[in-house]
Amino acid sequence: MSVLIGRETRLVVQGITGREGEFHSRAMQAYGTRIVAGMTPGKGGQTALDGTVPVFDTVADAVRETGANTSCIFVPAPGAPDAILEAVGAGIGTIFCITEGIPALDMVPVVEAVRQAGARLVGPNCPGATSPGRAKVGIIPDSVHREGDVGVVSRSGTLTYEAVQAMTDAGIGQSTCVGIGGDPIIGTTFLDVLQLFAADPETRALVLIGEIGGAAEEEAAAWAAEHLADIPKAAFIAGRTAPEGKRMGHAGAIISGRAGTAASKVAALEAAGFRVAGSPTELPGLLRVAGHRG
Amino acid sequence: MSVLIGRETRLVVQGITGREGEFHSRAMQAYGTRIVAGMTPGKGGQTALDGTVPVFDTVADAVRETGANTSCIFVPAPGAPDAILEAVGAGIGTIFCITEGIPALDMVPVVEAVRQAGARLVGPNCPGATSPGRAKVGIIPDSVHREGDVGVVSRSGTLTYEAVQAMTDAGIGQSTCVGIGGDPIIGTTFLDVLQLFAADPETRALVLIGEIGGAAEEEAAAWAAEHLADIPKAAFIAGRTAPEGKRMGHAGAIISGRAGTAASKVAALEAAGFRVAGSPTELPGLLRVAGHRG
Amino acid sequence: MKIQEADAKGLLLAQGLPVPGWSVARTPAEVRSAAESILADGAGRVVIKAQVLVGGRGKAGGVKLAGSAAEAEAVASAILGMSIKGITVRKVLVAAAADIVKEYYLSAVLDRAARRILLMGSAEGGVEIEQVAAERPDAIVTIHAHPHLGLGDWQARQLAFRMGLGGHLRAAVGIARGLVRTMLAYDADLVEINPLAIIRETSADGTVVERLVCLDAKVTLDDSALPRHPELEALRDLDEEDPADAEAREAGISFIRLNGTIGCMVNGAGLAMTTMDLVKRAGGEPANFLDIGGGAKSDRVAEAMRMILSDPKVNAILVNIFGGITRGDEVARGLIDARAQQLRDVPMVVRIVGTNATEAAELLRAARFETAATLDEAAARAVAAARTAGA
Amino acid sequence: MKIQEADAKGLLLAQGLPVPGWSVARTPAEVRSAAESILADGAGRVVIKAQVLVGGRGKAGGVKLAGSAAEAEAVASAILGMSIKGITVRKVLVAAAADIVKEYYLSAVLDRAARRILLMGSAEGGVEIEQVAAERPDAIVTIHAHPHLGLGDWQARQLAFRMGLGGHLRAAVGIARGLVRTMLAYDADLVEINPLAIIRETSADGTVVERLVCLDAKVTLDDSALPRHPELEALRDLDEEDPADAEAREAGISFIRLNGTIGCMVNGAGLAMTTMDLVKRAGGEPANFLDIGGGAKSDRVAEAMRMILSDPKVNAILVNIFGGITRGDEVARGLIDARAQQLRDVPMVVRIVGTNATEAAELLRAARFETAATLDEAAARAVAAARTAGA
Repeated sequence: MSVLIGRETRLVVQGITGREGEFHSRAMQAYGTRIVAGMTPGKGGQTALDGTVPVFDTVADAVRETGANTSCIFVPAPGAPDAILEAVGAGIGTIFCITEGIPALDMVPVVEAVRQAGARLVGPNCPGATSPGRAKVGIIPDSVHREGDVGVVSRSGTLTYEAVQAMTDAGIGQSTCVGIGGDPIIGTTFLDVLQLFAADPETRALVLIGEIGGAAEEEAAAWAAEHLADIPKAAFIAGRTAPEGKRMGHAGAIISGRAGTAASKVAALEAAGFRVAGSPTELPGLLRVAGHRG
Repeated sequence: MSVLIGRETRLVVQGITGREGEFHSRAMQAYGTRIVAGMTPGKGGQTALDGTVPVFDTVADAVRETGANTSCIFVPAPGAPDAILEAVGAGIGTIFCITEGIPALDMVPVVEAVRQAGARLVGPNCPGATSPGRAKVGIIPDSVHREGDVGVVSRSGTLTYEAVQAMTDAGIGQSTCVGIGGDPIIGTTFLDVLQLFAADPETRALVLIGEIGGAAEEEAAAWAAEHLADIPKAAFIAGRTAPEGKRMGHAGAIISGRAGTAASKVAALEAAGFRVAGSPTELPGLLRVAGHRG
Repeated sequence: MKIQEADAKGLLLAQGLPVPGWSVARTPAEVRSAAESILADGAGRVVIKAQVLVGGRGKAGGVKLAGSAAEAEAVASAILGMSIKGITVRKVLVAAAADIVKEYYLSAVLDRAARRILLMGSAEGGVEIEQVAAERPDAIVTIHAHPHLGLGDWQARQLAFRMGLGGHLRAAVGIARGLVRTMLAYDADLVEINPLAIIRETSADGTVVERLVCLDAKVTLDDSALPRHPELEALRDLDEEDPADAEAREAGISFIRLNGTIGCMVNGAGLAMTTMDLVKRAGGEPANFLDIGGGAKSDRVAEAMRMILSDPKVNAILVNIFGGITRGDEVARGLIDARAQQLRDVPMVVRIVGTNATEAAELLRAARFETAATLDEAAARAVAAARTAGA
Repeated sequence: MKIQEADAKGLLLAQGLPVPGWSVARTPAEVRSAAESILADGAGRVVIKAQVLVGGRGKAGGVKLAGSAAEAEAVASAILGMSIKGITVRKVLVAAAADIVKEYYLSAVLDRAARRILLMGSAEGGVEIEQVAAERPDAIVTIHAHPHLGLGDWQARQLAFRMGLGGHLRAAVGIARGLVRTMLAYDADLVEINPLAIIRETSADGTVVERLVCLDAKVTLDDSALPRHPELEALRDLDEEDPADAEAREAGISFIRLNGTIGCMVNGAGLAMTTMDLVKRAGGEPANFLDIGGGAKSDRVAEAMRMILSDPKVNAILVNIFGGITRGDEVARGLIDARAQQLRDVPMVVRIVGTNATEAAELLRAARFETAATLDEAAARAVAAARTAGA
């Protein structure tokens, strides 16, 4: 098994006819993901990916005609919140929003609407998720992965690839690797993903990759301390040497006051039983030390 | 027992220091309703009703200090939607809004917020409810009532008094009498109240008092046909002779197209086993014919 | 409150919707001059539409085309002054006749049952939507706006695609959202475009373009919200309003004149309708619906009595008051005052129960009013009185 | 994006909030003239406040009072040109010194954890709220606006009562709602009033009134939303911005200058911070944070290299690219172009993995770049190169 995505995933790609949407849809399809539909308003009736995928005007049409249950959104920022609400309205259960640059206040009503509908949104501004050997939704490069039983959750993009590559190089495979995105307002948190992994019988170890800023890592650690005591866990926190009060790239990485510092996160994770790495390359070794036999 | 209100009702009156609020609060208190708090912003710390009721600045304060579980709102129309949301936010479970003249579109987001919170709103523009011998919330004159086992639901004000008086005069008492209000957007419908009565073991007969316009009576009748077959039921519909296309007083009473005519309502109610009266004075006799032994 | 087509179009235009230009004229000469300028701008024909607040203008001959200014003047002469469902036409709308490619229907309405704003669209425009609804319900597309988030673009697109407006997607989305915006901006309970139309236009360089526009508009406003839109009060059509209606509104009274002989004065709309029903059941005909509202004082009662008596058909009066907020003695005092001032003596049956009924009974007895104990009895006696008076 | 106090006050004023008047001056002479007019209007003293985008102005001596125009000029001479946390003061705000009765704190902030707008208030204003939060958390009142309905009046009243502002209820409600309105209107992620103050004013007729006003204002804007607020771009303070920052922004690069010697070029913020961490761990000091963003082409890479080399402290460069959307060969080409044009020869260690890494490796080998396979190795060799160069 896996979390969020897997063999049962029937994907509709919103914005499939755009440049990014088409490029990554091809990659997802090549990986084995079942892309059952594309959606671009005004292109209903056409096909995408060399005739293999029907395109619909609305997500509702795509769901009715193809039974899509998961959506991946490549719609540009001004239209992305609406695209998420469309997926929710059409009954899609799991929505990945890859789009970056969505104003934070646009997301406030959207995540509430997602919550009320009982749907799940991953992102925005996230690389998506890959369940190696099963399915990939988003933009994480295939090559970094290996099938296995370690659940990985991260709010970074390329840092995730780095960490996962290190694991794969060391022979440690992943059950699912989830990039939750670094925006201020996101649909799925570290804690949410840990809870999903906790319920997944095929995930037998965990890696959390965090960054300075916010308190989401601390919140997840507190829950893990109580509920994930018996599972091998490792973590990495980026930004230990970042100077205070500077935004490092995306808005997620800002230190304000004492909360959200690398030290606070490392301490919380260690207290919860995570082995915290000094470099992503140390993660495989720490997992083994923690008892993982992948 | 009774529905919506009863001996367990702990009432906070929002707008208790206004002219109407104070007048009707006195009447409610005299009837035996437990008014535990009043609320008027800026008058926190004062008392109302001759020192018997503490006044708070916010409903949250009233709930915390007095355990209020029911609210009655006499706040003027411009502030009434906010007053309802305040009651919901403070955790009040049952809210009666007596205020009339609230623009209909103001109520659209409010009833949704009430629904989401799992609270119940009766009204706006309703006379409230009375459970004879137990409690009265709102403005229905005490004198029309008698304790008994007939549940009464109506969307009119004075017409309700007329009908209930006729029952009382004939020796037929009421378990609870609920005025749901005649506005376009209301919190509690005929159907909602029938469902409450259906679950109340002490309600053994039903009277529904409707009006032309809308389809709420028909909707309630359809449910009653399935779920309330075995209980004596009588009804009265006002506006049989009203000319088509004219608004009679409040917005509720307009006939548009075929749905919502008196004939359609009478037919639906008769099909559901209601005995439909030609005059309110016929209701007691019809209840007896229907098998009520009150 | 209903408003005229021209005013409805003004509201839509103010909210950014595409509404082709129009003008309003009150005389054939004004119509001629408006037509001249429209035809000079390149239009082939003009359309002249009666401005009345009742439906069925077209069938009644209130909408006509004209190919020249002279014809427009002649057509306007016929329409102005004509009667449509009892309303005299006092003004017309003049506009360029559109070259219609296809007609649609689109409206936003307050859906009481769902407690949301409902968008209703159909590819069968230009006809009565009630008829489409009855005959081919599948031809109507409905979408509810979210009660908190409003109408999403995605919903507007869905509506447009289902209506077959995919070729005018952007315009259709803009119009659908505009209808909801108009509802919210003015507290309308209905904003209806029928027809919404694709029209063909020739631009200055000779190219022909197709455009989605609002050709007709109907807006009704929520009376409860008028206090916060004082500017909309100016749209009330006093031409069409019974002067008694305006008086009643001023006094806080709901009043509708009907065709019978028995004047009714009641507190509460439901009870007022019931009173009418019982008058009819007793063999009489109500002359009016009249609700004096809650908590009426004696002066409002006297005003209501004046309104009832202003109808010469009235030959008996039934007063039915169930006191709650309203105090029976206040009503009795108002009746006594009114009788002291009234110009003609009409038999009156009064029934007052509820709050302060005892005091009222005493006042009425002292003033020698005819009273009744129950509503059924009151109705029967009022009908009998009307029969005697009418005989 | 941070904006100056004066600009923040302008936004609040535009949203209808009560902000006493002010002017901005860039020279002591301008301050003198502003002070003269303020004192002529009846103020007893003026306040002169350094306009810098860093906190702690007061402690640094950047906020002063003056009782006369001459004193104001003298004070301004001291403040203008002074350095506060490394920022040179180039302008000051001049306003009438308020007669403060009591100070409060009020802010609206985007609460990431709750995913809602958070209102935070305290009766302990004028001091740093972080300190109040740490020492007396009970002194802070918090209320979340509803994600769909916004901040209700009832919530604003609750906030006001809990802050002890019941005596200025209407004003406090207006200000609380105004903060949320300001956030939404400009896509701010923080709108902070500290102090919010009750001030005493003498009106023209000599009566003394108390009024709740915003005495200071801090607003930060969501960078992601700036594209839809082009008018706010004018509020960017170019005086305080490193010219390299503006260049970086134009090029789509995130760049922050630091104090070390090893220039870093990375794709992705998290990986960029990690690269800095590993440089430090290997004993070096990063000269900058630099994220070339996703899908960078060779020209952006060359631009990033110019920015790194514009820092004379840089004596080694570490390039770390994990290709995903970004293609390794594009980066390699950019590096080759940049080296062809660069003015000084700085040792460079390049690590490119992921998408098109093989092609990149070939290009780099052909151009005789020093490459590394892992990030740890790359960091170690960059630090070694810097040591050699610095020795």
